[in-house]
Amino acid sequence: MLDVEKIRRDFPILSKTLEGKPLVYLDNAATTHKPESVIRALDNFYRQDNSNIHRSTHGLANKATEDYERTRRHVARFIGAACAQEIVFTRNATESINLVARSWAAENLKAGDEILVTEMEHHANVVPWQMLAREKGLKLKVLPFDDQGLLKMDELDSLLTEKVKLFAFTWVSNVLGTVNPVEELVRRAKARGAAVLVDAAQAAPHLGVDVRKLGCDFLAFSAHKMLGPTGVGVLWGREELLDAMPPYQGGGSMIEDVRLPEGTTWNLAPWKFEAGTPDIAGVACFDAALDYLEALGMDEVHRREAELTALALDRLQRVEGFRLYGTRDPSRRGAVISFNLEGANASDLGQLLDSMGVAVRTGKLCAHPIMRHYGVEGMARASFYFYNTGEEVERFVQDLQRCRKILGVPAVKA
Amino acid sequence: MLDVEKIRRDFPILSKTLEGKPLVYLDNAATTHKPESVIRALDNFYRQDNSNIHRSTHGLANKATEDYERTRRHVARFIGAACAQEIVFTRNATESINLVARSWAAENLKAGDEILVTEMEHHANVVPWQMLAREKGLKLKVLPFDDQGLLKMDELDSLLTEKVKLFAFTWVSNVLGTVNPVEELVRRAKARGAAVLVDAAQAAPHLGVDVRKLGCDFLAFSAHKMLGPTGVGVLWGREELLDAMPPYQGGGSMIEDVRLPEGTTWNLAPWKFEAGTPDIAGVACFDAALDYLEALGMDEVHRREAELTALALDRLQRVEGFRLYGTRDPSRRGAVISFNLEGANASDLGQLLDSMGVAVRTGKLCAHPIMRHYGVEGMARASFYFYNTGEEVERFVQDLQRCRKILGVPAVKA
Amino acid sequence: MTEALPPKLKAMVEELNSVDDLTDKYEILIEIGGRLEEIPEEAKTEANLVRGCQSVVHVYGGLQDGKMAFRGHADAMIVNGLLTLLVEGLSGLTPREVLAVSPDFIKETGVVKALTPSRVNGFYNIYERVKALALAASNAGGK
Amino acid sequence: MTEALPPKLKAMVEELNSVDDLTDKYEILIEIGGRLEEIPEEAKTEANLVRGCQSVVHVYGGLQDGKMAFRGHADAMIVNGLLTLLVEGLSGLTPREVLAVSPDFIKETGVVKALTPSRVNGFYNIYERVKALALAASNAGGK
Ligand SMILES: Cc1ncc(COP(=O)(O)O)c(C=O)c1O
Ligand SMILES: Cc1ncc(COP(=O)(O)O)c(C=O)c1O
Repeated sequence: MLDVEKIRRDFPILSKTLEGKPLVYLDNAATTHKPESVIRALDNFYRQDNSNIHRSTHGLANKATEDYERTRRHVARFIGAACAQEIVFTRNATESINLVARSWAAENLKAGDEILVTEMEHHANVVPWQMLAREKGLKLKVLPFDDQGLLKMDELDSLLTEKVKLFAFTWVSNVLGTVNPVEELVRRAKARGAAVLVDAAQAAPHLGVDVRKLGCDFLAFSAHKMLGPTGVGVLWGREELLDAMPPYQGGGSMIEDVRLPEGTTWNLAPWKFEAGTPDIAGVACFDAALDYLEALGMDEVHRREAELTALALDRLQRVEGFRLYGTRDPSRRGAVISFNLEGANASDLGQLLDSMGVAVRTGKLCAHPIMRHYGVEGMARASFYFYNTGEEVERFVQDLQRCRKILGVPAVKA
Repeated sequence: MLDVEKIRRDFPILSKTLEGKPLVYLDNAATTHKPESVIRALDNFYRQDNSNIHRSTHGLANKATEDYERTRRHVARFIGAACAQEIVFTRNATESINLVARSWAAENLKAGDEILVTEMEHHANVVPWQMLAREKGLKLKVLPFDDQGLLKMDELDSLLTEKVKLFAFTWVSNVLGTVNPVEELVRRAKARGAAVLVDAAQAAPHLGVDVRKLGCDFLAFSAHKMLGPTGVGVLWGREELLDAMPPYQGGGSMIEDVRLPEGTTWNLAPWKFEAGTPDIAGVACFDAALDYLEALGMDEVHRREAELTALALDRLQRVEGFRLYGTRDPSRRGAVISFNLEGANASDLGQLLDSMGVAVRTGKLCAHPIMRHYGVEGMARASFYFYNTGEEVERFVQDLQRCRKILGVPAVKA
Repeated sequence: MTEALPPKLKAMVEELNSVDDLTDKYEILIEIGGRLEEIPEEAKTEANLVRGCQSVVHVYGGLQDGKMAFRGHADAMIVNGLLTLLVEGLSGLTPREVLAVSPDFIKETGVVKALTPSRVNGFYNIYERVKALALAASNAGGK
Repeated sequence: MTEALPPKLKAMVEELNSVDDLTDKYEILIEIGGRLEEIPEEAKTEANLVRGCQSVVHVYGGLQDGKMAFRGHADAMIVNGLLTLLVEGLSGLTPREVLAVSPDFIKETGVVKALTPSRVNGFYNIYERVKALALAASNAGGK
């Protein structure tokens, strides 16, 4: 059992007040807070070890390089990669997906080929494919979900024609909370000969990831959503795929030799994909975030989030006019609850809750197609992490009741 | 006059020891160290203000968004941009250049068009153009430099044919130290109708930048080379160019509307170019770095570096076998001294100096063409920033003399 | 700072400033917005839409007898209150007077923390639209 | 840890460990490297080149009477010393014995801080090459 009070003391920002009220932070799907160990690691890096990497032979550079590469090895272990060379550091999950689009897909897909995504993707897993499709004459196809927020699995096989060269889908939806049947999706796509990219931005922070078990080809996520610093994303790719891919951005470190006007050759993967000075401090200190998660254990993280989610769903059900988007089946959902209150605008809910110290996210949640599916302008979203408490859930629901009253009056009038 | 002892107390790492000896950090062209104010700003950000930006309406998100956008306005003022919308945040100078290559140049240049670079570019300003050239059938042309490390200005006009659509060059060379006549280069290129990108990675940290005075179209630099965090780069572009350019990476924040399977529209510049969660903390805290530089004054920064460089050149000249690459004319060079010692391998110099506590960089310095120009395998490079001292310069030179002795013996034997 | 504000705007701002708690302020804003006259459905055009707000906001207006007359609507109540500050507070002024009003007053009320042109913050975009309308009217001959 | 090392390697490592100062250690490495036999120019081939080192390093070797015989050269003296540790220290062992030597001893000497396959660090790449040579010999029938 996690000692949540002890855990909360590790996160300085959690004892902050918002608008004079104790902060209840329920926007964890947007970004999570950082434990002391990560904050101190950053502080220490700039006080003790700051240096550019990979290039110089002096002691600071060696140390910084080692710190940076240690995180690579750690990430590899964390997600069960075959080796550290399968880990590419990017800015965020978004860039990881763009990298695959511009490097792997631009090289391997040709006009007429198709890419399959789902209707529940975050924009990060839609727009890069749309941009590429427009440029290369590819076709984007969409696997829809039903009103419960579950993928229509029975439509999958007919969509997976032989023209589909890539299936890119999210493991966990950042809006619906749906935990998609990732292994089955991968298996069925691979059976049809499609490559598979898994957007794990909402999965890696919450579930144990084992890329070998998944069987996919690429997997993307962001450090900032799992206790790590902003500026750090991960792309995992199968070694043989990364090796064969052309580089993404050009510049220092990604080359073996540079000749003018031409004749330049590339470094090995993953360095081939890391042009210029990366977010060295961010990557080096992401290590401490992984340490923290491992010390808790991802099973325990998940168990605790499931508890909070169940409590919240139970309480929210009693709020008049509460409308949930996504399944109520606890075994199929993560710690994300998107909702509306009848007659209330989501943005009003967000602002009022904020004024009461409760931080939720509102709007289109970077998923316009989901908004369109339900015919709404926006939603409010509460998302939990292991450091949230049952009392916070209760306060959130109470405050939501208060919002309802405040907004209810003019709503009736109108 | 700068009080250097006071300044040095602002940089915690400068009182570090390396191999038991007080650190003399002369690798500032690779990356600079960070003052307390920047380190504390980062610490404070994660303790107090951490949040995702642009998306939520809660108080933390508002504050983080404001912190992020404040830096944008600050950068705009710092380089004399017409407005904050001309500032795009990237990972580093390298990515800024890649962005222009993939977005502006890929859209505006067609097969047969030419791009002019110089022989003294950092790989960051060569490889993106080579990659694009290969893909689009463009031709890369090269303005050479002479053995003094000065661009052959008399060859410029004949290279600037009407096919040249872009001239991309570095303001200050990271190897030769040359400060190129940026205004003249821009003027002559613009007179021939070419667009101009200035690589200011080694200029913005050391000289006052005024993009309006320069007259160029794009300008790129990195925060980490000017007291800021790693993970933050700047692309300045003329507003009308940025507005007209297609996006670079696809994802959240860079869109206006996303429709499936197509029909997606873009946000305005600069947000159109900032897909996904950026390095929020890094950008927010780069503000403090700019504050620091402004408090010193860029003129004073430059004056002080010139002093250190002059001292170093004077002392180094007396070291037997010292070979300088680049001009001795102090009015045409920055605070970068690349050199070799006859009969010594640069990597030995670097490692020995490191063992004495002196951090310099060695190798090909991300500029293979310059190595080829001089027919050397590598160079050693000492690069200064305003926080270096005359005593450090003296120690560096003394230690270099010691290296010469240590390496001299077997060198003679061989 | 509220000294310099036009009287109707000043009255609303003072109402907001009369309470400290942000929830209370929002309640006042909702009340203020509730007083705003409905606009006809035909006015909810693409041209009148203010981009870059999380909620759907329409604003329009022009000269009437030498004074600006603004109207508008937002589908979120708090934003509608912010909109009312501008629509009601600045209607009846000359274009030049409208242009002279700095948006900074809103920061002091505490209901908007920062004036940045980002999605989060409807106010700035609404303010810019109102200013543009006044500028257009002024260029068209109003003073 | 040095206990388990083969005798020639052990002697050199002990020499390195006999001083504390890194400059002194480098001087010893340079001396050690100075003892390394020159290799013929013809051996400086692309195939014998070790990639990913800042200096130019060539290594080659194979079975001679059931034992590995390594030779090599680096154009930088310190790297040449590191190379000598491996080339001299592991020559005369069976392939299996070579493969049993962990590279960790080098961290204890303090002359190489980290075993990462990056450009900075020639040692790791040289070590990997030596291992590959031993593995090839072992697969070809050596023990
Ligand atoms: C002249 C020049 N351009 C570009 C770069 C690339 O900078 P970064 O690695 O921060 O992208 C550098 C720094 O190494 C440089 O010196
Ligand atoms: C499912 C999903 N994919 C991708 C992303 C993009 O993450 P980032 O903004 O860190 O690139 C997010 C986060 O917003 C997400 O929830």
